[in-house]
Amino acid sequence: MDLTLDAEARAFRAEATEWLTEHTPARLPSLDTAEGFAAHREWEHSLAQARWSVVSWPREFGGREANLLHWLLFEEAYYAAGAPARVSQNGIFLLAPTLFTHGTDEQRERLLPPMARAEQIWAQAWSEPEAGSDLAAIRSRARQTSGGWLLSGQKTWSSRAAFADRAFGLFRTDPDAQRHRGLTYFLFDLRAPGVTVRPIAQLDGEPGFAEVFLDEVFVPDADVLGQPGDGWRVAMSTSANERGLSLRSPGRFQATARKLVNLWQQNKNPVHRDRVVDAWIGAQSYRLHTLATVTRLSEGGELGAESSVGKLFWSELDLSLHETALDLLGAEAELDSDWLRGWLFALAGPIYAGTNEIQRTVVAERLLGLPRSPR
Amino acid sequence: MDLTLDAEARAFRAEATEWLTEHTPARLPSLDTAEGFAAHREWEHSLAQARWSVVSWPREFGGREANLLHWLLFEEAYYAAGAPARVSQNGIFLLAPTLFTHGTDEQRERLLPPMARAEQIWAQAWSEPEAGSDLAAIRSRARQTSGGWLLSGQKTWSSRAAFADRAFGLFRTDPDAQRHRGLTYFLFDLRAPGVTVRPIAQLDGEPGFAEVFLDEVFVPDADVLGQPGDGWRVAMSTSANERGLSLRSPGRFQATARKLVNLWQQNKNPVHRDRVVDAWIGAQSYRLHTLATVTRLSEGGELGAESSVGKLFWSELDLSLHETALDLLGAEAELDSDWLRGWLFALAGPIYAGTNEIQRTVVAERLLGLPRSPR
Amino acid sequence: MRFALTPEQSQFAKTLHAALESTKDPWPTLVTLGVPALLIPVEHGGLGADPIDLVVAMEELGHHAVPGPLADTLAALPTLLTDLEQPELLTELATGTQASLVMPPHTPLALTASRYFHLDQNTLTTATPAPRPSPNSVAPRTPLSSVDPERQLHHLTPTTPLAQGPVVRAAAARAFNLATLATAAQLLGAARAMLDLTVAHAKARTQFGHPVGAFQAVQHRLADAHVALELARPLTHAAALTRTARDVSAARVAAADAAQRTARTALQLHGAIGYTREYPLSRWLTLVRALHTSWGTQDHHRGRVMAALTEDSWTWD
Amino acid sequence: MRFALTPEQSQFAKTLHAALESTKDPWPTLVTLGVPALLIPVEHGGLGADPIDLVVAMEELGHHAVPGPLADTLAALPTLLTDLEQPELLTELATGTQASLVMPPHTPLALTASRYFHLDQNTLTTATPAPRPSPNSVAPRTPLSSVDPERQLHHLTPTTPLAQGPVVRAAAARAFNLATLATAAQLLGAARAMLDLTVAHAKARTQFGHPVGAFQAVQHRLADAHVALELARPLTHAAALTRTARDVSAARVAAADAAQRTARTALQLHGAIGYTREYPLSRWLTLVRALHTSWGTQDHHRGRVMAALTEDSWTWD
Repeated sequence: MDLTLDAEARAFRAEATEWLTEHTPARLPSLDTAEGFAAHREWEHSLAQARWSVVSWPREFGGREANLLHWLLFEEAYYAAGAPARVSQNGIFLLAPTLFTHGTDEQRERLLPPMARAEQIWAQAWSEPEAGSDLAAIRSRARQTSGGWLLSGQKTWSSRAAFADRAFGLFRTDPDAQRHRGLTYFLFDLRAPGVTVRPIAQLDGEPGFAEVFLDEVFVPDADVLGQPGDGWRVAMSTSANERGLSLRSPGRFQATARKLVNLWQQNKNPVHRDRVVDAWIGAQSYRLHTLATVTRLSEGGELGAESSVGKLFWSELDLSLHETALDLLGAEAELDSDWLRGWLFALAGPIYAGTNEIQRTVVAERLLGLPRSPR
Repeated sequence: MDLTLDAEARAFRAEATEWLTEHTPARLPSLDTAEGFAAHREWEHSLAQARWSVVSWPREFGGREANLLHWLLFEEAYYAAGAPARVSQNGIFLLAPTLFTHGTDEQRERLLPPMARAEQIWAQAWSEPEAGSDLAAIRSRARQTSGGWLLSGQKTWSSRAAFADRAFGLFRTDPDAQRHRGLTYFLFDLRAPGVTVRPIAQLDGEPGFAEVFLDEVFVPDADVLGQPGDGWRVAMSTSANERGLSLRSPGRFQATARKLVNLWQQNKNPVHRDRVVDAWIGAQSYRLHTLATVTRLSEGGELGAESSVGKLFWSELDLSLHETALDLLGAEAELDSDWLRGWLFALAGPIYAGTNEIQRTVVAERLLGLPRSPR
Repeated sequence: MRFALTPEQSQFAKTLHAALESTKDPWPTLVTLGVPALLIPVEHGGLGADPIDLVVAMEELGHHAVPGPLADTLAALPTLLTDLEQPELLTELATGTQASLVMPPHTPLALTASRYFHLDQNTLTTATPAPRPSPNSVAPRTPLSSVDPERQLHHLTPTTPLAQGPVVRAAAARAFNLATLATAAQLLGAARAMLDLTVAHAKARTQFGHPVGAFQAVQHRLADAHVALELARPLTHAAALTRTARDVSAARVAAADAAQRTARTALQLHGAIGYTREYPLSRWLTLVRALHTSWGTQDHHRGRVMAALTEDSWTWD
Repeated sequence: MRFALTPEQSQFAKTLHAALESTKDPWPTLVTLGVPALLIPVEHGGLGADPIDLVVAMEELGHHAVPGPLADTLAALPTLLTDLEQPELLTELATGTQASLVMPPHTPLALTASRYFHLDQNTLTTATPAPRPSPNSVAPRTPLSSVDPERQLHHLTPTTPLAQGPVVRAAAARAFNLATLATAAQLLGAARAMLDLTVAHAKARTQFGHPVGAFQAVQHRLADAHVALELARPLTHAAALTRTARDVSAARVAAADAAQRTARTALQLHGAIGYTREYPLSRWLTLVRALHTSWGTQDHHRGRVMAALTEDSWTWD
């Protein structure tokens, strides 16, 4: 049991903090607007030029080969500095881990550097109208053609797709196979012929996600990730990443909790004290739980179904942090503010990346060993 | 919309309050001890002599023919006076309504007056080791014999059975019939040959319930309630009573909420203010909800599945009233007190009379019309 | 004691419901049905109805997410202007003029309306929209944007005084109380609409081969929301009868909590589609969030309940 | 940074677990295993172990619902008597004497023990059980009965002074902190035991033709309890390292809430059998309720966390 940081870790964090303090921009417009998307892309480009955009990646692709602990420290510094949300998140945190595990050398060399520099921004294309939490019900299809595949069908709730460059998702390549079988993982261009993107306005009015219609969209063989027909297995490794360590690092909740304490201090209404304290404790325990996970992984452990524990916790924590803040704001709570935006964003947390209902079932069946529920 | 009480109702309440103020005893020992059971029996005997034990019953059986509103007012007065828990509760609130609906004149004349006078105290015998919430899984049997029936089997969680005189429950009279069919509603003597009562200590250490073993226990035909084989239907009318209006009248929660406010006033810790307020609001809303139900019933409406709404609400309310009080008590909370006893009692609320899980399913399927869940 | 709506009141609710179902421009319909005239005295062209009729109407308005300064126009101002003897303004309200009232500190901003009023301590004035007064806060913008896209908010500048003195203070307390009651009913109506929509969704949508509504986790959350709403509603009706600070605030606290809980359940059980502007759930989700801090926070109203229960004046704010 | 138990600590937990599983008289076993000596300095016959070892031990003691003045004997008194240089008493504790410490106002009562101590403001004394001092409260009884039948509580009368002055006050703060930490770990162990028992019950018990544990409502409640416990545990480990008031109180708040939540889930999912003394769940249900207000209430500890976060001294009590 040791929570002290060695000199190298402290130096790494100090370097990150120094750079971020100097370069973090004032509040950018929402990344779900055209203007905000461009501004966020520009910010991440400068982040990449200083080699801070993908600290955990190998140096050859733009990273610093930071270990998990250093990555966590970077994230803490990032959110403590008030730096913007990551517009490249889908690519960096969902697609890249899959590329590292299942991609070819050619794919990594071609795709990772522009991702790190925010020159290519990726959208995810998991869900379909009849396949939300039940991904195995996917109907979109791909059929083989000369040198590649022709993709057709409809994806929805594709986050960032309104303004992103490319997308990744599963398509059925064996029409006779049931459910998980016969799916293939494809990468495709959102501006390719045959692709129609219909932005969908979120609760805040901005097109944070979109429907993507595909009509015989050509994708070369080089943009199949993993083996054809093996898409489910390939995607599941991404899915663990989405829920787990990398999607929501503790840093953002620590920063929010600290802001909440500051907000409470403005009038110290004792009626709200306990909720503020509990939110801060929640952020702290998520941080420590993550450090325990990092220790376990660094000693050869696996993440697995444990990632559902983290996802359940941070999604509820994020909501309670913001709901408490809105209660502290009183009559002004309904007005546009960082807290209100954060609350709207937090509302989606228990839904995306596998609903919390699904996560609870995973915890019950895979971690507690309860019998499979009828479904 | 009118919440005012007419002169008759006010006079009735005043009379009850006056009598109760004068006669309510100081705190009695727990009714789950032999000593306390006897003391409670004596109290209810004096209650009956003043015709306050069963105010809603016809006069011929010891009542005052009070309507539902008057009954509620009596209950409010009863708990406001700090009068003891009702040791006759199982008989008066669970069995008697069934006797009124399904009993014969002979049964009513023979059974109701001693019940009203607490000379015969009844225990319920619903559950079996393999049939808790799933009553239709009952295995105890009765077979016909000359002039009556022979009952065999095992009942459990039989509340009051350790010290009560008689019990009521369902037994399977057609061994070939499945589930709800072929059950018969029997009344039997807990001291009859062949009956063995094994008291079970509750969390507080007192034998609040018992296992009842029956080995060829003779019950005359006169103690079959309703028709043989019709027990499920007969029992279900009792079950609605158990959950619904009569089991937990608002008066007890109003009295508890008032005590909680008084407790808070001792040091007015603002950190606890909201929970105290919310508990008081809960008691008030349960009272008003009940008045709306009384209005509906008095105009010919039926209770039905609505009773599940009330049961879910009061059982959670009772817990939050007592948990809040224990938090207010601080370091002394673990010591024996009315609050601690009340908390222990409240803990059982979400379990008995149909678990809250079952009640939620009833609300979802019967009131909201959701499709039947797989079970 | 008869604690139920009269047949006339139930019929009024049904009439409103049917009318609002079939229009996209609700206000003229409401004017035709006499809703703005409900609390205006008969001698000023109103209907002289009871607060319980207001509660019935506000539930339906919440159910259909009707926008506008409803608590102001239908509840606070009719009682305020009656108490302060402003017959011409009452007549104007009765004929359907929308008006908004600012009452600092609990109601610091006005909603877009045809007429504005400002009430501070013991002075009632007419008023006009103004840029944000405090220069060191967020950049002044008029209208200010709310979480609810239908709500455009304004700071007001007082203009002509209408009434002054202690009588204003007493009238203000009654007006605030009635606006609070109206908001409670509006919240309940909005919450019931969300629950109904979610139940319908859960019956229609299938997942893993079953209707979503057959899953126990879904059933139980919907049941809890139903219980919360069923138990909050009688508080609102009782408060319409007594109009005490205790009862009105209790109704508002329970209604706002039940509505917030229902909103979370509704969004969660809808999943992503519930998070979009184009699906109707969003109308109520954002409305309920805005109403949660309108006409006093939960903290303020819980403080009022406790003050009444302990008969002393301890409140935080 | 290596935030995990060492192999030795994990082994120590396993050894304790195995030993406690196979005995009905745990204290002699614990003495044999050196548990009372953990925090006693080596020079006084102790093991000079870390607070993290104490946390490991207390989790196991909670897991087996071991009764007795554990936080006093294993945590508060070893550090207090070390700070106040009481070598003979330390040696006595190291060899297995059970002792109980009263520290008003947060710990006003002692548990049955062989030795009693009383610490008020800046005086530490030996003490002896006494009837309840205040005549206008509940009738004096010794021992007082607790919700937990294994806990017999006593008021103490101070007897011989052992130490006095500001040094006592500082040592008292450290002792209270360590007792709080020990209680947090004990609560987590008890909660984990309840969860394990309930999971086993849900696998074995059938209802309506399915194992209870296949019902979604059951699965999701157990999952929530698991998450709460998994997230509370690292707080306890971190607090053992830093021993700051902030971290110790945060750990204790999270542990007590998670334990209370788990207790309700466990009881509810067991149904009636969980409500009996003869079924083992009751040992933890009553223990957790008693510990919930031992060594400071949740209110007190939340106040300490907030005071640390805002670096001023605002607390209610």
